[in-house]
Amino acid sequence: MIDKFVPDIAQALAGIQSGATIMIGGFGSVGQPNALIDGLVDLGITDLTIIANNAGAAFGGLPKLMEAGAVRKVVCSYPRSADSSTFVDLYRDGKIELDLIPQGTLAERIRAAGAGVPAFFTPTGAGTLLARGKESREINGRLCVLEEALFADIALIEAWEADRWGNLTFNGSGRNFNPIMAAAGRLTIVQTQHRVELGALNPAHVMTPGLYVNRVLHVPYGRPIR
Amino acid sequence: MIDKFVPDIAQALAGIQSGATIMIGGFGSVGQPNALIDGLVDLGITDLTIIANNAGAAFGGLPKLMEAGAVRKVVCSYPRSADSSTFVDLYRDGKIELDLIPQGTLAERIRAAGAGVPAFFTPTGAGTLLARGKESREINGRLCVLEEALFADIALIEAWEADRWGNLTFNGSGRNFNPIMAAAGRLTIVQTQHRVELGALNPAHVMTPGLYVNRVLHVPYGRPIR
Amino acid sequence: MSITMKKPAGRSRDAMAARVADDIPEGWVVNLGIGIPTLVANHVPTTREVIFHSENGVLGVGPAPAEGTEDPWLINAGKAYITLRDGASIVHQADSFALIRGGHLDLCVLGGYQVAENGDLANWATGENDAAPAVGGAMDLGAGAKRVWVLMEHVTKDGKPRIVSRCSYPLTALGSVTRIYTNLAVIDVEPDGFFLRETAPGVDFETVQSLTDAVLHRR
Amino acid sequence: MSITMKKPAGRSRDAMAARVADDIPEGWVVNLGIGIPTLVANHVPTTREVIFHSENGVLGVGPAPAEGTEDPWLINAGKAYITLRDGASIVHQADSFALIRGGHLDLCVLGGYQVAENGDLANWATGENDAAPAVGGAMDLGAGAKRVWVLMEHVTKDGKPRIVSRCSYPLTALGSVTRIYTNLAVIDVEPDGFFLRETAPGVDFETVQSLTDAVLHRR
Repeated sequence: MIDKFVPDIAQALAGIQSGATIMIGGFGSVGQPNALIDGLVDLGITDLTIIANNAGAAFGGLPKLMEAGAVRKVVCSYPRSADSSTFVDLYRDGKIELDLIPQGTLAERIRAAGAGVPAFFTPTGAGTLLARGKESREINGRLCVLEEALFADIALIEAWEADRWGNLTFNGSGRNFNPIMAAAGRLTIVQTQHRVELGALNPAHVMTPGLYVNRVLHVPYGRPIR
Repeated sequence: MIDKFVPDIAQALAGIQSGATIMIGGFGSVGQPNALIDGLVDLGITDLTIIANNAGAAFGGLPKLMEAGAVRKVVCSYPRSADSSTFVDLYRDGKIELDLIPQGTLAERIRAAGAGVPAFFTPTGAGTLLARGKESREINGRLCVLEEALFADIALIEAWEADRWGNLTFNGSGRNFNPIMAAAGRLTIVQTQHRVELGALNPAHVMTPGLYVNRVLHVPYGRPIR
Repeated sequence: MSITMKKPAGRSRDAMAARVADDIPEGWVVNLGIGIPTLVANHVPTTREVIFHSENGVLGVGPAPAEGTEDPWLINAGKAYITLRDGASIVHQADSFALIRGGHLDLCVLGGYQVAENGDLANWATGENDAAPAVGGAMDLGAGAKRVWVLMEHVTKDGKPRIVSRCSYPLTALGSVTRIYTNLAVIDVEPDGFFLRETAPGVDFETVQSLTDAVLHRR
Repeated sequence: MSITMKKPAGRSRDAMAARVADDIPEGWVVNLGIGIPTLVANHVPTTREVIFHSENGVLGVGPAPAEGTEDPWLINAGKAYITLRDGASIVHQADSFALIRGGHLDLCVLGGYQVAENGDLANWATGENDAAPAVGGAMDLGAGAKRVWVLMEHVTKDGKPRIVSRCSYPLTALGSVTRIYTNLAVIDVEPDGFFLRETAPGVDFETVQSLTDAVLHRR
């Protein structure tokens, strides 16, 4: 019997090592796997590369992870936050690296990793500072830049419902980066608000098929933390 | 008030001209917009390029369209059919062109057109006859071929439910090529089994957002034709 | 050109947003950038069906929820609570940006630091290294939407023109802006340069031209 | 090598499919090509949870429906009616192939015309121009799945070896086959060439080697 549920946070995060590249789902406070991030802080590992849209935000455990010196580099589109200066302070002091990527290119590069597209052209960012050092060419009269698939060793995901095959749904705007990161992670770990029986999810409404998921932890988390 | 419903097949297909490139949704007999295809046959236009997975199949109006000499070229992955020789006969007689594309590359090229990706690399087909004349390069040690976005002037789609904004759902395996073709067509025309009130579809379960749809015709079609 | 004269007020921020809203017809799919552009939604009557898109995957954003009725799982790209209209739909981030990048947005309204005669937009970085840079979805919107309108104050806080012959700040997107709404004027950006559509009430052409660092054509 | 001897029967098609099924562990996500591979599903007991994928976007394909209970909107890539297991999901064609091309299939079992020592597969065209060519998803599966197993008769109808040093037919995918199941044998394809895993009951090594157009190594 396939059963991807794990009983505790230790087994959910088992094997994650220093130096790992870790994707973290969520947009703003919604859809962010806070229990998994807190667990990551407790692991005491270092030298991490974090791929997340809102690496600079105040909510959740990410600032704690950065303050602990665990993060070597952040890959994101928007590292600033109105109510947190953790990232900005570390960045100004040269204590953390930043790979800044236009948000749509970030999403498409993550999607490409999951979809077996090693590289693609896009007009987004072409001719700007963020295309420096990247191959460019004109396609159909438009300047485009070549962008590579963005993989992660680990993807940390928050779901609304999960079954034992790892089929997932997301709630409201909590979908955001979660489905594409689930497919781009070599090891995909999910915290889910609700655990449902196999067969309870309508096949047409599954948002992430279970084959993208390795481990599921049931965390009735409640409301997103702001 | 946005209302994309049209009252009849004439208004659904208005403006389609000879020489058009037309995508037709469906995989096998399921999800194929048969009423729209029949309407296309009646238009009497010619010189069409048809992009469809199963251009060779016996069911629906496609063989009729080809027999009428309306189709100049077929773009597909599988033009053969156990129970129809229309395409094969025309092809052998040099009366129809074929652009054969691996099915996943076909799907990804259609998706790319809708998603603003002008071209992407893929290992699929690299080093084979179907990559002849295409740019190739090694990426991460793997031979890849550059594939371009595949657009259409018109996309003909079959949906299960539609509201007046053009939001769509699909039934069972009728989803297939329909959502990606809806996004790749410059003019997207839908026939839907069911017409529902705006607000009746759960926002989380909409499979094609209405912005990809231009016209919707209510055709309570019944079962797929085989 | 003189930039030392007293800055005329022209339209307020809300009036600027309302002016943009007037030009958005029913049926358009529209993304509003953070800052002043966000205000535009307040000025489109709900009887006019405009489909507002938020980068985090929401189509059909409705008015802000009344206090106490917020759904904590429904936010927009500015992290504010939202409601959904009838007809709304939710997609994931790659599908959300596919919609932007694939040219399916009828319009995005962005804030700006500078807009150039050739339609270049600079709105994400000032080129000063005093803070971590952030770009969000600006480059995708700038390159992908069918129409890019910029909504901004006509000049900077210290009176420097934002409408220029060539951008001096780092670019967001090349040649994509087609219209500019400021507190002083509405200006089209065309292949032949800037064309004044209208001035704000009480503002004359000469004032707008004097605060613009490029030639303003009149029809 | 002699190819004139009488072709030994070895395993039947059903027995070949059953032999493959024995090697598929619980939990794998598996795509079965058309032809003999389709039969493999019949030999995996439903108590062993194997997730069968069909290119048209179905994950978790169940047994064929009883006559009269078919859902006309549920078919597989071979256009046969199917059922869905508990845990099934349905995606669109690009997502379905993203799953294949992104390396998320544990296994695909394909039919073959030829498999070469270097893992090259030819299974879509014979190079003869007597009919319109068709490729379907074979190139995507061949290039994308974590494991590509080929299930085919050991020799052609007229007795020619299908397991060869180099493919003479047009290629489907380069260097991707790792195992071959035939009516006569199970053979691993490794960097150093073909390695015999086992022969079918009543078939000896010499027979298999004599019907194979490349060296068969033994462990």
